[in-house]
Amino acid sequence: MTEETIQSVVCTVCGCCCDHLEVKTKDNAIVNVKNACAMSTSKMLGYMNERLTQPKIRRGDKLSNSTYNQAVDSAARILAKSKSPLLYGWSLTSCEAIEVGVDLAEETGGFIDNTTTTCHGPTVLGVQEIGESSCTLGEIRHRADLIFYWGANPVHSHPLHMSRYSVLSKGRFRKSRSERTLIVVDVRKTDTAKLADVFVQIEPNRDYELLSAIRAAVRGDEIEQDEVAGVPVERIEEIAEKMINCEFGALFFGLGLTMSAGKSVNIDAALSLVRELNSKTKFVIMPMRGHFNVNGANNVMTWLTGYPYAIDFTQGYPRYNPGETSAVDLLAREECDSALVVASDPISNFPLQAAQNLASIPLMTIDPHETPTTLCSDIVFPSTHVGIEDTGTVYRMDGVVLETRKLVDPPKGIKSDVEILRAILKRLRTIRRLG
Amino acid sequence: MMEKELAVVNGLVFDPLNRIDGEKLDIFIRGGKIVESVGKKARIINASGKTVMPGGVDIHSHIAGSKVNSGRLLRPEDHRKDVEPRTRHTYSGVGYSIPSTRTTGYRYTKMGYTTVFEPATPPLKTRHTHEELDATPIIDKGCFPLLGNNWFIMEYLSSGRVKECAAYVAWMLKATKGYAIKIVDPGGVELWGWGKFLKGLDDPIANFNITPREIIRGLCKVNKILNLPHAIHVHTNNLGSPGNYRTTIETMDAVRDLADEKKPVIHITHVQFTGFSGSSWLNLGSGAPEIADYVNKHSHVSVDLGQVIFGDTTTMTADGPFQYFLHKMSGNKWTNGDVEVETGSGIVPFRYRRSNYVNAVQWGIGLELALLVKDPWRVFMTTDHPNGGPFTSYPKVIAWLMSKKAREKTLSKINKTAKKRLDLPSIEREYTFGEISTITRAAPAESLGLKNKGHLGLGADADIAVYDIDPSRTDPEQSPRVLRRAFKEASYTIKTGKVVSKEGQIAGTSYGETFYVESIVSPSLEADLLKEITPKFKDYYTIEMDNYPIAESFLKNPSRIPCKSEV
Amino acid sequence: MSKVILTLKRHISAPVHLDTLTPDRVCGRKVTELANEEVWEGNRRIKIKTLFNIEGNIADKPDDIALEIIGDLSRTRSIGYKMTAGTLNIRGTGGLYIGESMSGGNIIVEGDAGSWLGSNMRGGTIEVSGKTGNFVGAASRGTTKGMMGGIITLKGNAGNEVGAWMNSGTIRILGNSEMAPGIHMTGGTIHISGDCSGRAGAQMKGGKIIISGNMQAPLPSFSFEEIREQTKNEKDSVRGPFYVFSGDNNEDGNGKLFINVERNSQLKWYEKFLEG
Amino acid sequence: MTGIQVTLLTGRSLGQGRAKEHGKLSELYLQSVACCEVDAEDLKTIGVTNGQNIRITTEHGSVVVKGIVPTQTSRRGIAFMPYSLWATQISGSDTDGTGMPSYKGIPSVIEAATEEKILPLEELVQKSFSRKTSKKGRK
Repeated sequence: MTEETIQSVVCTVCGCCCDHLEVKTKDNAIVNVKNACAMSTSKMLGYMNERLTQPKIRRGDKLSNSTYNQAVDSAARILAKSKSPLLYGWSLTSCEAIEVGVDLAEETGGFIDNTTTTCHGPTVLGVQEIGESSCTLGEIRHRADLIFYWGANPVHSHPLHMSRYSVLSKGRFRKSRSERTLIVVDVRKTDTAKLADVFVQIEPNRDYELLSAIRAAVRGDEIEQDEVAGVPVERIEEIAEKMINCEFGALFFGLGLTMSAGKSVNIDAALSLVRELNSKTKFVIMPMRGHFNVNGANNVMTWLTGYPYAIDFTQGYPRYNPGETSAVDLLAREECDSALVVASDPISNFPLQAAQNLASIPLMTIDPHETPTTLCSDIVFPSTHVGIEDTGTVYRMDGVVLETRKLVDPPKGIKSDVEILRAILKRLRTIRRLG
Repeated sequence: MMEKELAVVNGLVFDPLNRIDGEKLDIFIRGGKIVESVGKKARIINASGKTVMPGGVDIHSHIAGSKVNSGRLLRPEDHRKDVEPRTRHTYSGVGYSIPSTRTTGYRYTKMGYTTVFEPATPPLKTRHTHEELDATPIIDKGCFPLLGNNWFIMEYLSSGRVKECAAYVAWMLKATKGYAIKIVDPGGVELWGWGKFLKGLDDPIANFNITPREIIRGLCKVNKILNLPHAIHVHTNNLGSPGNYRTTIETMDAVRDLADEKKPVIHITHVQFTGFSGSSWLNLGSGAPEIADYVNKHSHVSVDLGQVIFGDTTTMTADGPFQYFLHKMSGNKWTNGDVEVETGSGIVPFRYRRSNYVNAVQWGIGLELALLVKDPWRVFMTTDHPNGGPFTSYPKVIAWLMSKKAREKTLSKINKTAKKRLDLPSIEREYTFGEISTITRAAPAESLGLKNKGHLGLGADADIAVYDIDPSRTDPEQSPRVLRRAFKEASYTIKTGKVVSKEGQIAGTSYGETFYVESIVSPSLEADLLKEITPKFKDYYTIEMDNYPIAESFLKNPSRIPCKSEV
Repeated sequence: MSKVILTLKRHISAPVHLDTLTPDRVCGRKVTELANEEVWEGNRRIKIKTLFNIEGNIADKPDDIALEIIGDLSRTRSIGYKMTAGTLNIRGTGGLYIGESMSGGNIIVEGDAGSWLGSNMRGGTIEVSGKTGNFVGAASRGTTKGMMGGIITLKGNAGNEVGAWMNSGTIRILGNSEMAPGIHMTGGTIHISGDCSGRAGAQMKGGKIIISGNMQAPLPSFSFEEIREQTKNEKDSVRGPFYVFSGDNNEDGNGKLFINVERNSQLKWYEKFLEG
Repeated sequence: MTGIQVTLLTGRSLGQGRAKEHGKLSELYLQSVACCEVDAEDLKTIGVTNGQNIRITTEHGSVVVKGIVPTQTSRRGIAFMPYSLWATQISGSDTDGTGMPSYKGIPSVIEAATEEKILPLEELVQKSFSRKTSKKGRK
């Protein structure tokens, strides 16, 4: 009977990548977690639920048990045959795995996309037009006296974000909550909004209008309309005043902005507003990245290909144009003839039509758990949990890099994403060599 | 698989560190090192009629890390115009001014460069820098942690605790696997954290009761205490503002009394950007003569150029305030990335135009510096890639330095007023092959304290470039085009004894070493340090102290360079 | 005048890049040469003849060539890429990037067309009879110059961000437009005969957008100037009357936004600014 | 009983975040995500009480989930569903050329479905992806 308490454990749930967890293990199982949020605790204590225990290959209508070698071989053969394969997922695994994934995409001559495509893809598109005034979370903790959450609900999506990094944190120049102002913009009075000093309830899909109105007010231009997006102009001018007069402002935004009508156009407006504010004071902006390593996926893909997601290797070099080369569009246009999904559940997350097309082509999935996507797959590889059963590098939402810890051994015989991907790549190269 | 033995024969060798200046010599290689002789079975590379130099050493090139990658993300348009399809031996990638990591390694290799240093890594994000360096093939590399705006350091120095500061810096270098002390706009980036701008060397830094001058002097002392192989590597205050050549000279002079006989104690980087005279953009002029004069009179200083190349590029520095200023001036898109407790960064795409007065003057300043500084051992060729232009333009710079004719050709095309105001047209000097070998290899290697790099003496690393140009037959003055072609693509690039590229064909994807220094301080001092910083660390950073240091095992091919500190 | 007809003979299941199919690139070649030319289908190189039946003959001068491509081409890319002369007729459903970076000649799409039609266009004309996707006449990702010349006429509806970063030239939409036509535009003219879902001229610095149909409201960063009876789209005049706005003030823009008076009674209140 | 028009938002909820880590085949997950938050007044209008089933229909599809009164105050005409397989049954694949589907602000109709049952995950997968069982052009 062996007990161990491990300090400074990096959480692998959301983009906060909290690294102050304390985990107690006993006989190679996690028995207790301290300092973690509800989501994190649920993962740390529930990571063994619904585990895939063996590779599976579809025979007829059923997935039947197989071996890694057989599954690797079949997967490599499918990829070798494919004219236009899609490699998708990547935000819930390590940078080491993502690097192999990019090489696999290049070797297959396929498309590789990560979950950015359905979370902060529009943010990337906005940044590529405007740029981004940003910083690490510590800067905000130490300096920010004005904090926005726009279309974001951290109380539910990033439970420790406020206490570790923003309005409820203790910084060098901001000691307490009373030294900060919190403004929340949302269509609903969320649990985050309930904590706000100012809550701005906005009509759905009208974020762009409100953002450009605030920018106009910041510039001191007259707004002819009496209200914008359901917000009276006087109110808008008050907000603008607060922004101009703060010492250090920070605007966090979530999918409320990237998913609403306009998408990248909304981000364009938010980035432009914050850029404008820097001629009057210090202001930064940051997307609330969802998965613990979606930012890592963007970074690895960018240093290897120049582009953060939606990369097209079909012609032997990286091409990029979300809307053309992004997963949902490719599937909606029925342009792919096989797919490898790594650490993601697109069957659940993609809109019905795209998901149905995904289910209709040869589908291979690498995941620790049973998911709707594994249920629809032709080949299923069980894998280990990064940050629990395996180490691996991850990027926090602000680009701070952390090396996760191995806390327990994986279930017997279960391989890591890196091992599985390397095996497929190796097998594919052999098949190619033999022609 | 390293080739056992290799002989590069009949080449005209330029190995300045060993006082070899164009003699016909054979070079023998075994086990990746230069040796006395090799056996009969050795592979022979016939270099007759060709120029042989040590592998190129780039002391300052932004090739890896969070800032570089943000630049890549910012500029799909930059990649689109310059793609590298995959080949049987190489991975695909993209250029142009911010190439993907593999393309970076391949392109340096093709040019005959084998060692490159990333000069600005935010310590907190250096894990990222190492991930990219590890994804950059063939070349050896290292990185300089940014320490000029670090809270701990400013606090130690403002209370005069230089010894403790040295212990902290030693810990930092070990924790980040860094190579040298980098200082960018000392104090100015901390002020930028509040959106404020710093002017002079003696302006107090709000909340820290210290001045830029004190930071520079303090870290210069620390550098000597720790016996680090390279000098403090300084990007001065006021970069990019008219009249800043004075700041540059003041900065060099601020550590004059700390000079030591052996080697320079301060390196001023991309000095072109801090070599502006005049009081406004309208009367901007070249401060190169004044700076060169100071450098010629003072042996405690070295500089690198940061030469401007006309065309489109991506500017990126840790100098947040300067980048914001450049965004306002150009109207181009702008990315800013401040880093808690330590530093910042900014990125702005920029096009240098011949017809633009300011850009033309900048182009002149770089070349004037190179030509007016007499001692080639203290001036190194860089474009501050990608800030002045992409590193792939080095052949152009070489041609300008070696051929007055090449300079005149460009001068005839630049802004007329700029041409009138520059001394460049009247400068006769032309670099020799030996001097080029010095400023691109021998001198930077020596400045970095890399004993086995930058020369071809016995025991040196067998990093060699063979260029298809015959100094005995070509007059550089008359044939700039020949120079550009020769230095663009080495006939052979040899890395640790292995032919890694031949006439632009990359042999395969191998990975070089990453150098980092470890200066060992007394155990008791280190213990006291940890006792002191551990609680502070929790207050300052948003990550746990345990998660901060980078283990040697995190690096692909780490190469530790130990040095003995005096404390 | 020579006519070459390519008829799609099989289903396309992966992206096919047809950027070589322009009069200037095929001119002076034999049909058999064209048939054996290779293009990308997904990650494979395939001969054009495996996709199309090709008939007709090819003239020597691009101007004399009329290329006709028939079939469901919705999975193709870049038909008419960098075209400089001649005519190109697409019958069926066009794909993405039709006429990207073209500088001359005429493209006619008899059917629907995909996104990025005429992106980075420099000259020539494009006409689409059906509906068109997003980013008509737009700029490539990251660049700040979209359409810089030529005329695009869309007889059906268009998607989002028509004329994004447009710098000059003319876009006519006889149907309706989705959100943000003329976003970031710096010059040129966009005329929407039908309705616009909103955000016309978002962050525009210059140029002109005419909406003859309905648009709920201009962006708050636009200011009302006057009512005008009519305006011009290039040479031909467009009947109003119009509410005339200028903006986008957020970009110190002096673009002009014309919104039809009759079709937009909800904007009547702006007329109060006219008094005095 | 006829339905009413609402604007549908989908998004993260703590329950969903916790349950997805717990296991997507679990009862807890079904309970946490196969639901839709609708303003109390709106629920009343369609004749449903808190906790009864409702049917949500958009141009992209239709699904039955539990109708509940939000803990996070809502307002009339706005409905909220946690991200999940049930929510994606009614979201569209058009990305407006951005790669991002429209998961928020979807015009929908909600109506009472008190007699209909909520399909558990595996049945829903069967229903929507049954083509799987006969992947044409393979094997």
